[in-house]
Amino acid sequence: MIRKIKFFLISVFIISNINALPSKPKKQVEPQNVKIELPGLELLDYPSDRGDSLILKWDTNDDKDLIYEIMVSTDEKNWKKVKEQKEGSFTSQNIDLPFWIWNKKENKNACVIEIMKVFNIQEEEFFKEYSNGFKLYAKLNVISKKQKSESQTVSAIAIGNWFRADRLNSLIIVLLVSLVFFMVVSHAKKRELFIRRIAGLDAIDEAVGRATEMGKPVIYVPGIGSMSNISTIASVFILGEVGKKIAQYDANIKVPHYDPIVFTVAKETIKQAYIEAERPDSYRDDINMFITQDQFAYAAAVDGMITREKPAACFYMGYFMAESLLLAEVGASAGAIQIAGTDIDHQLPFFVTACDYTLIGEELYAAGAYLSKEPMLVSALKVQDFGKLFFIIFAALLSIVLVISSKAGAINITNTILDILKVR
Amino acid sequence: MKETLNKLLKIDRRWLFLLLTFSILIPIIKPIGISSKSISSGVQDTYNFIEKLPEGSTIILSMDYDPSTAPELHPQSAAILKHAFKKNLKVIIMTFLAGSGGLIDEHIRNIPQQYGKEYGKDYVVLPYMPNVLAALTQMSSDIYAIYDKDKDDKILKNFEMMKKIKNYKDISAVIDITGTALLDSWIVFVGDKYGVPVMGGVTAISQVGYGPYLQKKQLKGLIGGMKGAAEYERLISEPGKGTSGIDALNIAHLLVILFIIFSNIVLLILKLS
Amino acid sequence: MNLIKKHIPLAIVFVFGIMTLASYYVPHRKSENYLEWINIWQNIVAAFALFLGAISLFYAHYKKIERKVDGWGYSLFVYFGFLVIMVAAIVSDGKISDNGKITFLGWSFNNIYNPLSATMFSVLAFFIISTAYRSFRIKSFPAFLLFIAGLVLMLGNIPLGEIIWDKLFAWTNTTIADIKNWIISVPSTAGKRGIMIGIAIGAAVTSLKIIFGIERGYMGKD
Amino acid sequence: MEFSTILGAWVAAGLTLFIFSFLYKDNPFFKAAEHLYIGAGLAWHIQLIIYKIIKVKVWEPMKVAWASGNWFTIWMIIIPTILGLSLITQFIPRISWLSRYGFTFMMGYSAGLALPAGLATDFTNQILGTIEPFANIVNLTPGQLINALILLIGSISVLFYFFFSIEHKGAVKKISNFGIYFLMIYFGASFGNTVMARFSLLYGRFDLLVRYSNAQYFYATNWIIVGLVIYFLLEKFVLNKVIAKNS
Repeated sequence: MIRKIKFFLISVFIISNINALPSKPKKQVEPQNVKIELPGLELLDYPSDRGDSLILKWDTNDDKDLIYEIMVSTDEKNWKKVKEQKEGSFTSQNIDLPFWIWNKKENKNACVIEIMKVFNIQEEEFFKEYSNGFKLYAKLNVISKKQKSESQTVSAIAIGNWFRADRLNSLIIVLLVSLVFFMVVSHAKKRELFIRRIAGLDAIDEAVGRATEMGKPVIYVPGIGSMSNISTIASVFILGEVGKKIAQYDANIKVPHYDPIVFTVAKETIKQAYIEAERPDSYRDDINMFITQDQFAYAAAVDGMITREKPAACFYMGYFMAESLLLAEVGASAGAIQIAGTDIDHQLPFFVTACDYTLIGEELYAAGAYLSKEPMLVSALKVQDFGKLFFIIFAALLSIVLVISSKAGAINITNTILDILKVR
Repeated sequence: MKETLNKLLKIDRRWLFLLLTFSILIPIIKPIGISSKSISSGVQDTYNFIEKLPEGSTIILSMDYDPSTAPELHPQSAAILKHAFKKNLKVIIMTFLAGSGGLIDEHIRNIPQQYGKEYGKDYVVLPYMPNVLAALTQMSSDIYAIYDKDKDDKILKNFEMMKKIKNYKDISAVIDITGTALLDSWIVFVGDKYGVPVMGGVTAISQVGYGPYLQKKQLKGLIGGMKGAAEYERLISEPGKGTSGIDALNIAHLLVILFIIFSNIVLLILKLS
Repeated sequence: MNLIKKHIPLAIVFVFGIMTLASYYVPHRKSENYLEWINIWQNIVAAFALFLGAISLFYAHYKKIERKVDGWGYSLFVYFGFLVIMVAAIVSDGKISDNGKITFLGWSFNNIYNPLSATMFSVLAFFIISTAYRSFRIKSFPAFLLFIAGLVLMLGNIPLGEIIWDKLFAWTNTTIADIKNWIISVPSTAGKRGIMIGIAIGAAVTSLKIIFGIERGYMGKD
Repeated sequence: MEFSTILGAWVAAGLTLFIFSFLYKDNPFFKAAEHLYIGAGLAWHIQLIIYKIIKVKVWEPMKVAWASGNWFTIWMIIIPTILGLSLITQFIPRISWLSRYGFTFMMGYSAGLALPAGLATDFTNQILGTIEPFANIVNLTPGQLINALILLIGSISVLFYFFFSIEHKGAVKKISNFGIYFLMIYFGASFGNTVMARFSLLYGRFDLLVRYSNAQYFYATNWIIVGLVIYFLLEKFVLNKVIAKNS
């Protein structure tokens, strides 16, 4: 019974409301709603985005207790409340855009409107339907202690942009690196570039010599990288040079592989090395062997190989992870001369302690370049040197500028510098 | 004298192995019970960040480790999961490492029921995804474009907790527990690019390497190794495998230090005599 | 022939390289769509690369068995291991667990794959001990720094280290954790940063070389 | 307890101990485990590829697209599949050049993706990280200031060590030697921290072995250890003598 009464009451309520709606204009519901002209109210397309947000901004007010109701609409009739925002709680300074596309110093309240979230539109639908832009109207209800007033209406179209201007700094760096690279490359073709001698490279000769004397093989481990790792590329070049020496001395070499692509490339490198050393007949197809593409299975197999073959020398050049010490320690206990090189910084300590010689980081690339004299490798090394020089000069200079400017209270300069370097 | 010392230096390394075996085995059988005293800042930061999240927010827990690094990382992810459930956060568990499936299963078999949490309502598990970069980039616009189904091939969109989730904007934090370089990818491709707070749980070894990211606040917090796990367990007062494991490590560490010092002293004596 | 053997592949690397690079700077939806599809492409192509490995592996061990080289019998275990996991995967339809129950695949992961890889990894602990004893030589000042940093980190990582430190150095008013954190965040970060920067540029240059077809070792010889 | 669990314990404990036996010396058990692992490891990755990529990303979308005649999707699946298949031609020397199509696609994609992001994070951001503390110099404590200076000077001197265009003599040599100190501290710290990680792993393995030595698992660990010990004793005292006699 009670239920029935409830149902009756609710239906009456709903019906009366439906009837009431069109006859009652909105303004009468909120009688104190006054129209005002809010100074500096603007709606902008969010710069450098994919076209799903806008920025609403307006001048700040001295009355810190003001609350703004942000209202948006697609047709100026049905308004939707986005959120309430307190005066000064979010200003143009809070918007994470760099100074070259956004004025942070402007003293304005701001609000980012994310269309899909506000209107609850699915992503696919949004981009299908509004591929040419999304027109949005916005206005503010300003609520102070005394009254509630309504601002003028502004509008803008959100469109997808074609360039992320906020990543301009990153683009400039990429272009700079490319420019320097191509300049160095064209220079490298004309004459030989200098590379300093790298300690530890003589050891390669020594190791191969020792292997020949002892009649024991050399094991060359190229690591677990793929051909897109620079360390693997350097390693293959070094393998070529080691291969040549091996062929000349008529020693024995074994190269276990992790990556099938590196495996095929290394096969050709070794074949080429034997041809260049004029010993094509001593080349055997089983110098290179594919092991498996699982990190520790590879390590187990190479460990087994080292224990059984008892090599005179082990080379570990390329991309190494945790297997570094698994290999180097077994090699050391087998009594081999060990020469390592990798650019994986956190594996270097193990090579440094367990091996006789270690090429640290870039030294691996440099060794590849030094041995092969390949102009392309050499020029890459030069670009790296330029990059380091750039870092040194910039870090030193900018630190000094920052110290001075922040001591002098010139926040603009400090912020500009930090903005330029910020990655977005 | 000199000969004995020389012999000592070239001792068969299998004796060292035996010593290590005992030094780890004994604490397992009979724990010593020395618990962690201080809490490292990275752990505290992570804890504070999660502690401050409002109830009902959604976090991503990326469990990117396989059994090989599990002893260190498994207690970490367990502690994070427990903390999240305690705080009534929703958790999306995902992985980019093939080997982690069994480990995730182990967690969701044990932990949620302790806190009365339901699958689909309080947490979901996404399937293994081999291409990291693709997924990380894709989730910035629409999670469902790359993860349309959960690990049991159920439509992901239909789960209750996923109703309000679309992309990174709806995610309050990412915690990547990993023994690989995947955390770097999360930082570079998600944290830096889309502004999602990224925290990490890593093995003790890679912890050192994250110094630059921590210093730059690209990483909001970092849990390192079993010790980090033990500390986190202490913060949420849920002692687990991290706490008991750290015991066993005490002696083993001491052994390494003593070996280094001992062999160098022997060397010094040999040189002097 | 040169066109399809050389020029088109180089065009492919250039086009996809530049377009993927550009997508970093283009926020438009079209660029997002591109990235979405190209990611799926990469997924699919990379999947096939693993089959290369499988074929190489089978071939290598087939040869060993055929030639009856030393220890060829063990090569049979390679096939056996492969078969067990594959059969498990087929039987379990690639699922590790089904309705909360562990499948045959899950079982073989837990009891075959995992013990093997985890144990191999943990063998490192033994090797650290022997490296510490045999090759951690404090011969020079840099080596001494290496030792000190290592010592502090090791002590700082274990509760016992904290206790020892507090017993001996409580008067310094610092904890070992402070020193450890300082080492990690200051000098060690400087060291890592120094290594990182050159490598970052090196990697960028290598990417450039690949995109512009200058580095093409991976293509093999003509 | 279920049979499969007990069998699993025996297999897991066995394989674990076989791998560990390598620490004593190379032996047939290790060799068997090693080869088993080579096959099993690859198979593990391959089944993932088949079930998580080829099935989900190629086969199933293809069926749907085919049924609905969505040619765009069909092509978007067929093209990468062909590129992927082209990799396999690597083994057929006459047409192995076809594999370049797949390789070049992968290389182009990864190079394009890595270039801007890598430079931004590992280069620009590192400059920012090095100089940022100075922007706030007014609020720095003396300690923080010293740290910021160490960081700046340290990074720069390490970079000097890696200069290859100039001979390391005089001042350059001094600075680069100073850089080596920072490298060594980094290596030491890295080493010290790794110890932790590896011992944790070993702890994990031993923990498991101890668990499997229970009566529940019919003393799996214990029996396997006994078996291994017997083998090594036999090898040492019997097999070697037999071999010696025969030769």
